Amino acid sequence: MSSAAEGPTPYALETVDVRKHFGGVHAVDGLSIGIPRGEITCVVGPNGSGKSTLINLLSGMLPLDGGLVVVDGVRLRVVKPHETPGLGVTRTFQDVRLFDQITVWDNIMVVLTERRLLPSLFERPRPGQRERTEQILRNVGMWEKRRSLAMDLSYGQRKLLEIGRAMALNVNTYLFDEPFAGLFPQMLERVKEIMRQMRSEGRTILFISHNMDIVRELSDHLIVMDSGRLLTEGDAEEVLAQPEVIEAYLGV
Amino acid sequence: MFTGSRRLPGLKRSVRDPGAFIRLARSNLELWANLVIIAWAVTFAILQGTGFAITLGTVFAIWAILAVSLNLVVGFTGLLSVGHIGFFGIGAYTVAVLTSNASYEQLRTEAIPTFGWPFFAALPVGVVLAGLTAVAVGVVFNRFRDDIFVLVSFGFAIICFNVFLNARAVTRGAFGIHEVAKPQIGGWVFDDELSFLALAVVFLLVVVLLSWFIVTSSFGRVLTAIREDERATEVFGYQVTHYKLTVWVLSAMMAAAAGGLFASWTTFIDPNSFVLLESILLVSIVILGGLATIWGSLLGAMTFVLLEEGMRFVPGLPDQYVGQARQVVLGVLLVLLMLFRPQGLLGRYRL
Amino acid sequence: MLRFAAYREGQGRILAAALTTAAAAYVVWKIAESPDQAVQFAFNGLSVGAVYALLALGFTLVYSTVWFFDLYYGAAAAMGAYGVFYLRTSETVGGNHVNNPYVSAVFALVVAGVIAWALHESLFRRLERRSNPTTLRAASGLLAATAGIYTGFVLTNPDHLHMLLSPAAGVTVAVAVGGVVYGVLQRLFVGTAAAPLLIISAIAGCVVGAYCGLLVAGAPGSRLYLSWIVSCLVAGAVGVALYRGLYVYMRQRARSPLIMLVASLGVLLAITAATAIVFESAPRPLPRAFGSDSWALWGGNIKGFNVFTVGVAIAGFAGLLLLLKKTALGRTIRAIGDDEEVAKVVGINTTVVIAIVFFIGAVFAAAAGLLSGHDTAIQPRMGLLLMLKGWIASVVGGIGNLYGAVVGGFALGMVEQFGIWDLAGEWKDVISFLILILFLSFWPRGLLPRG
Amino acid sequence: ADEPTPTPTAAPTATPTPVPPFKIGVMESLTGPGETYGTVSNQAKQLAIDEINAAGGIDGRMIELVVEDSKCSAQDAITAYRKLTDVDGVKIILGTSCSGAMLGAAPLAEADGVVLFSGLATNPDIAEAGDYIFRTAMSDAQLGIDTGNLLWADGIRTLATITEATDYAEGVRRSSVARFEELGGEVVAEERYPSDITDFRSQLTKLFNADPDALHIAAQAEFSGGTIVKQSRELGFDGPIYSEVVPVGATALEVAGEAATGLKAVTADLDPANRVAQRVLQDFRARYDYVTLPWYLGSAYDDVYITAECLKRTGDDQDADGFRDCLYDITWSGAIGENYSFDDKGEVVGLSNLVVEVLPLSERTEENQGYRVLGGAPTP
Amino acid sequence: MRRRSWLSLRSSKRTWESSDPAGPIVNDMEEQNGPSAITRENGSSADAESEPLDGPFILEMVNVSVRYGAVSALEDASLGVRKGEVVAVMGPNGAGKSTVLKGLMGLAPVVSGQVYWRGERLTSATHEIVKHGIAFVPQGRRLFTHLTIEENLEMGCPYLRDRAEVRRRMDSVMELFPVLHQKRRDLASQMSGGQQQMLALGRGLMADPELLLLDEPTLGLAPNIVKEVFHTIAVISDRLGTTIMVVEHNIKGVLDIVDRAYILDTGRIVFEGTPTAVRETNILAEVFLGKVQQAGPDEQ
Ligand SMILES: Nc1ncnc2c1ncn2[C@@H]1O[C@H](COP(=O)(O)OP(=O)(O)OP(=O)(O)O)[C@@H](O)[C@H]1O
Ligand SMILES: Nc1ncnc2c1ncn2[C@@H]1O[C@H](COP(=O)(O)OP(=O)(O)OP(=O)(O)O)[C@@H](O)[C@H]1O
Ligand SMILES: [Mg+2]
Ligand SMILES: [Mg+2]
Repeated sequence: MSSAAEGPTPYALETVDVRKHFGGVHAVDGLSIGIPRGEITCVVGPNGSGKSTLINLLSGMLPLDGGLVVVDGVRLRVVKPHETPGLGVTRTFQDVRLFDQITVWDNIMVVLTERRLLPSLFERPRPGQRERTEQILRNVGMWEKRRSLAMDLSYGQRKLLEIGRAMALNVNTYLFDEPFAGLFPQMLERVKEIMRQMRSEGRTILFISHNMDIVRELSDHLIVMDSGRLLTEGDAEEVLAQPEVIEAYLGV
Repeated sequence: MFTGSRRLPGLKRSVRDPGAFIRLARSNLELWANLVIIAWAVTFAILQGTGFAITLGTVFAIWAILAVSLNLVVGFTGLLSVGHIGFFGIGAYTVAVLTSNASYEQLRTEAIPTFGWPFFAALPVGVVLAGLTAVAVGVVFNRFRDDIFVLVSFGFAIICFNVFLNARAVTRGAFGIHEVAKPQIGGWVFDDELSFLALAVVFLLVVVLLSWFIVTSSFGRVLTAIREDERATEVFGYQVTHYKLTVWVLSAMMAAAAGGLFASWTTFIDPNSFVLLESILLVSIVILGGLATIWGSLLGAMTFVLLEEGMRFVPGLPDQYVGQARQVVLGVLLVLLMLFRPQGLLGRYRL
Repeated sequence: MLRFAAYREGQGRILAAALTTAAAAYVVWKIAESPDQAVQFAFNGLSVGAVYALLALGFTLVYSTVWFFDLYYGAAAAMGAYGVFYLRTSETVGGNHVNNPYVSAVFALVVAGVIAWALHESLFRRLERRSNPTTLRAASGLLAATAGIYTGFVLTNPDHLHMLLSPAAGVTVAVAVGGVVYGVLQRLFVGTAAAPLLIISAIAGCVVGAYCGLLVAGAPGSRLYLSWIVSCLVAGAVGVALYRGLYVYMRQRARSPLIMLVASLGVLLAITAATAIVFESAPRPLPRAFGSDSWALWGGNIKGFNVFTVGVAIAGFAGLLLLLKKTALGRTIRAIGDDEEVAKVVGINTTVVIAIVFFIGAVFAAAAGLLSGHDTAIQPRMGLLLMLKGWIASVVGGIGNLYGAVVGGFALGMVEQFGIWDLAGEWKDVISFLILILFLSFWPRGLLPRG
Repeated sequence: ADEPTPTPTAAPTATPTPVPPFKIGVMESLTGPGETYGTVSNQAKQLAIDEINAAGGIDGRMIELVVEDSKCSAQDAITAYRKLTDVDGVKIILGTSCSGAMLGAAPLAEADGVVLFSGLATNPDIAEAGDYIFRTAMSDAQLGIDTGNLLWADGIRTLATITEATDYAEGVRRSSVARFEELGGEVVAEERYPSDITDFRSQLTKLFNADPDALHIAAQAEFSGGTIVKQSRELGFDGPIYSEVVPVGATALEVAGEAATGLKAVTADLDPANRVAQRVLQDFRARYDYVTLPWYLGSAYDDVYITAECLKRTGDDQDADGFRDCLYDITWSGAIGENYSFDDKGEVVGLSNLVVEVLPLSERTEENQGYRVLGGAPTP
Repeated sequence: MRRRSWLSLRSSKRTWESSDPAGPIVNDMEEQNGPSAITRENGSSADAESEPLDGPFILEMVNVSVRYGAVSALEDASLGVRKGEVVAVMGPNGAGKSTVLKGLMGLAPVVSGQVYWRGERLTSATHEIVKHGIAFVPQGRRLFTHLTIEENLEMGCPYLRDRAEVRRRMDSVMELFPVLHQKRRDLASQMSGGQQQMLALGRGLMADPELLLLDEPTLGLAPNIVKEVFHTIAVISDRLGTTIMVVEHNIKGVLDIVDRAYILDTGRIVFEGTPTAVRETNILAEVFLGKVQQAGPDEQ
């Protein structure tokens, strides 16, 4: 946590004793972690250890059953999804969720437009927005597909588009749920590049991945979860060398 | 927006692939639909004489306002509402109650207070009232989605009908309200058919322009995003409920304006004009024309009116079956459309 | 046990609990005030609730398999009722026959088509490798044509229903009895060779079947009840035909269930209007069935027929429950409800299974329609109204849950009655929809949500 | 009129005529809530028109009826009206069979100077609808007064009413109850029902819980009238039931069956001694194989003959004013009564209602319509 | 003789519940090698490469084109699998890999071309194809979410009447993925993504297929499970001769276990060869670069 923290805390996001259960399953069970500002944090853990649930809680897609989420020092008991971008947080989904029946282009444009009701009625696409959209689409390699409907894309293309859509939202903290799953190696490179660039712009990234190479390569900070709890955290190489992590997650 | 350029590769490919050629022909269906329906309307008008054509024109304008406004909700926002007729009714009843000057002194019928307002004073009240109702209803309905939304909107239509029928102190229940005033600007009264048609068309134009303004704005794009994935839209900072509520209210207000026109046009209204079936037919029109396209709604309304009135002239069809036969045709049309062209005659967006 | 879907915030749950308590208190107070009326309301609620429950059962079954609201379901209810009317006009009011050769021909064609398809899917598929496809096609065509002509005969000669249907009844009973006997024998004499058991059960089946056939043939009074069966089967066949002829193609391409919803809306509109053309749009009564006299009981009056309806609803529920939970077919149906494509991938002929589901659903709807028709009356628009009720009941109960469907059906029946205790009766629909909307606001997934 | 030629749209009969026929518009509720009335009325008109044409028309000119469906709704009546006037160019319209539809079209007719002449619309408001609006149907006002008197005379002091939510039924209920309360009676419970329901048990349960002396049914559809009677008995109600017109229609009585026995109703009925009436009923039955609503059937039948008479006098089917004046002048004797005429509001005068009581099922025949006539309505 | 089944992998602790003649034979084999003996890391694929399988394709796709509306997802693709082979299908996102598998299973709109199974044309509907002994595990772990895990597994062989056989297969699957045994009465929807993937794989195995089509079997799985899955694939193929066709992005992992690989790009097959060839030619990078060049100008 050596990064130059500008805010009151070195963390862009914090959870304090966050809990979520589904029936009898404690998906997230008293988790307290901090996501350092301006760094890439990776969350790993066995399947079903509550990683996606964590992101769902942080982004307000699921109501908290207990605990607090601290965004930029703001303590929240209830996270409302539509308020998260205002707090500087956005996300992607493990099961990609796009606006299927509108074009790739509009999928990005939606994110760029005015949030207030009345002004949005009077807003038409501005050159700035167009340029930004083009830039993003080129960045994720979807420029040539801009006129297709999002539902006609393949799995990986959808994934890229979703990342692009999140990028379009100019916020400080990005939560990526398995952004690398199902991507072709060279696409992986591109996404990695995107993430590095985001970091260099001082943004905070939290991502989930099961790809250890990427985790080692990319993450400044690694969080390992197991059955909804924090197993361990710290530097990637060190953490991944710990025996309990190997036992719970990596396998021999 | 990009239709032209999308076709080009198809043309190239059609040289070596006959299938592509068929697809190309089929993709011009929109053009054909336009041509056929407009030609049909013109022929009809010529054959039946101007008097009747004017009447039909007015009916069309009213239905078209309804269809365009409903399309905002169904086509653009993805809320399949079957309750639109309720707002139509609210507009109609408000205008009727406020403008009617009929004397109901006789013992046998229910008397309601009369106000005798001019049409243009009553109409805004009806529109606002429908808007307020829409706010109240929308706040509750915002919770519902998809099938459940369809169900509760069914409920709304039925509740509205029952209120019109049973709130006798205001609506005179089944007796209906007579002598609804004709619109009047200064000394100019729109009491002949032609001027009323002109007025209705002006209303229609306003509604179309307004809708067009809405759907081409950023607001409109957010609506389509909501249609696709409400939760994901929220994550991008849109207070989805507000958007849905706004478009719902706007659409309700347009429908109420149509209702006011309707009341004034017929000069008499009773609850039978606001039954659930009409609402279902209205949804059919919107789907028939095409979701998320304004011009499609106009075409859908046109088709509907032509079907309804055209049926009267089908040889060998006994008069008592005209209404039902129209429903049969409409039903079969819907089935065929869903089978071969689920986006409707003109639409892009599929249900 | 009631499991309430977690509602967002605590206040909501408190509010909901308060409302529920208030409603319960109100009802208790009312009951104490006038027990006689309460009993009568309960009886009324029970008899309409049974119809709603039947509707909700079929509705929920179809819905949770194909995930779209098949509005044909409403038309099926009307068809069940009008089928009885069509076949038994000679016993109904007005007396003028509506027997229409076109209508009969349409249904004969539908039945023939469905039979041809069923044969193709079952026999043809299995024998494909062993025999000549042309022969098979000819054979199934012949069989289907025979079935169609038979159906046409039945529909055009309703006065001889008992004669015409006695062979069919006999064969059905024979097969059923034979099957049951065989099953029992197999359990009793484990290890015995199959042949003797088969012969014994075949003989038993034939004897009982023949007796039943004779019984039916000699009892013109059975015509009414035979017409029930015929109209249920025909409504079911139309359901299958619609699925096979329309929905299959739509489902192959469709991205959203709303497409099928709208298409079935078209079907409902067309069938309702066609019904109104053939039978006129005014309401009609159905002929008197048994149990039309009312009994005084605990200060209320109830008809025997209503009790019978309740029985049918419960039997339908039990049957469906057994089917879904205990049989392989049921498991398959549930699997298709989860993911049809994967069901195909694991080797299920989903088209056939879904067709069966549609058949069952339509039969339930038709049964509900004709029972309510006997209880009160029929009219072309009854389909839409009944469907709405079935829909509400299944939503209230929790879509996809059979227990919920029954609970929802009876609950709706009761709410309709008790809801207007202090209000004028014309607000009945308003009350029930308001309660529905209120209920959905707090329990969006119904009383007993699925899974 | 013996040849059974059920032509749906009236075509002039076989003999070719050099002169074009008189064109008369007809608006009937062929579908919708007023279907039974509309259909009967339409059929009676066809019967009459075929008779007239078979007898050589009016001085050799045939009459042609152009029929449109007004669906018992104001809006559809307006479109139908426009179609008749604009496309077919008629100036005289017979119809419509529903008061609501009539009131919808009336202002237009009044403004255009087109005669609207109905045999079935009974709403009192129609009296005020204008100069060109006529009817042979009696206004509900009188019907209600007669019922009120009857109830009181029969010793009924507390009443429960169930009313179909239609203009006709509401109107009848209001006038009956007004008279009944004027005489000192009390309405202890009242319920209404929308036209499309078939299950009245919850409403009836509530009514009977108020323990009234009698039940009063105001129904527009025969079917619902009959069903209410049936369901009342099923729910164990054994007090007297009163009503007007509809629940003693043929269909209603069949629906109700034995339950209807003893039901009393105030209704207009064809006089058994009226030879025209009996002949019309006979011919109607011969042609259509059923009879329902005999009085309304006769009324529609008379309308056509009155129209023919006035056409004879004016000799022009475009002369609506002449036709109107003719109607004000005319005194007619036909199926529904002797020497009746129209007052200055276009209301029929010279007809009156009867009280009837339904017979047990075993005694009902086609001839007695299922009831016996008790005589004119009592006056207190 | 009954062909060898992957089921023989089950440990010998459990007893056979039916008098299946294959039982003892398989059992014997197991005892020879023991479950631990089949644990085989990367090295073993080299064996497969050194002696490439020969002979006719049991499944062959000839000039198949698939089109979704205006989008051409597969153009004139021809490929085949030999008995006992493990074949990978690789390529960038949207190249049409899933489409190949769907085309084989009759789930994609094939506009031209044929599929042959053992030399006969495969024309039947999906559910019939399954009965030929082909099992498909679709991309994105599609499960019967309202069925329990046990029921899900049973659905893998819905038409198998022999209860004992079903039981036995299920035991074997659960042994492979113990978590499934733990949660066997839970609904499938209550499992995490990785657990669901295991279940999907297990369901495919329940069919005891001759040819197993896997669409990204390791998508979203934890590394230990990924290893296990690859291992299982290798074992199933190697020991039991089950033919496998697998779509994978995890190139490193998959190249170690396959005999051959096809590489797709924008709907065309651009390369076919052994893993060594793939590594040597660096074809994957080329494909990707080619795509980048294509993407420069607009596709108008
Ligand atoms: N909607 C839900 N209902 C019930 N249980 C759920 C739900 N969502 C998740 N769970 C349970 O919560 C636990 C954590 O799930 P989660 O999806 O967060 O895991 P994950 O760490 O993202 O796993 P994976 O790496 O496989 O995606 C799992 O045991 C799962 O069964
Ligand atoms: N249902 C569909 N409608 C239209 N186009 C489709 C559809 N499914 C796939 N496509 C298109 O077909 C092409 C191939 O898709 P496919 O799913 O086979 O890709 P893939 O190679 O499996 O990619 P990934 O690795 O991302 O899963 C893509 O360009 C995609 O956009
Ligand atoms: Mg996850
Ligand atoms: Mg794929």
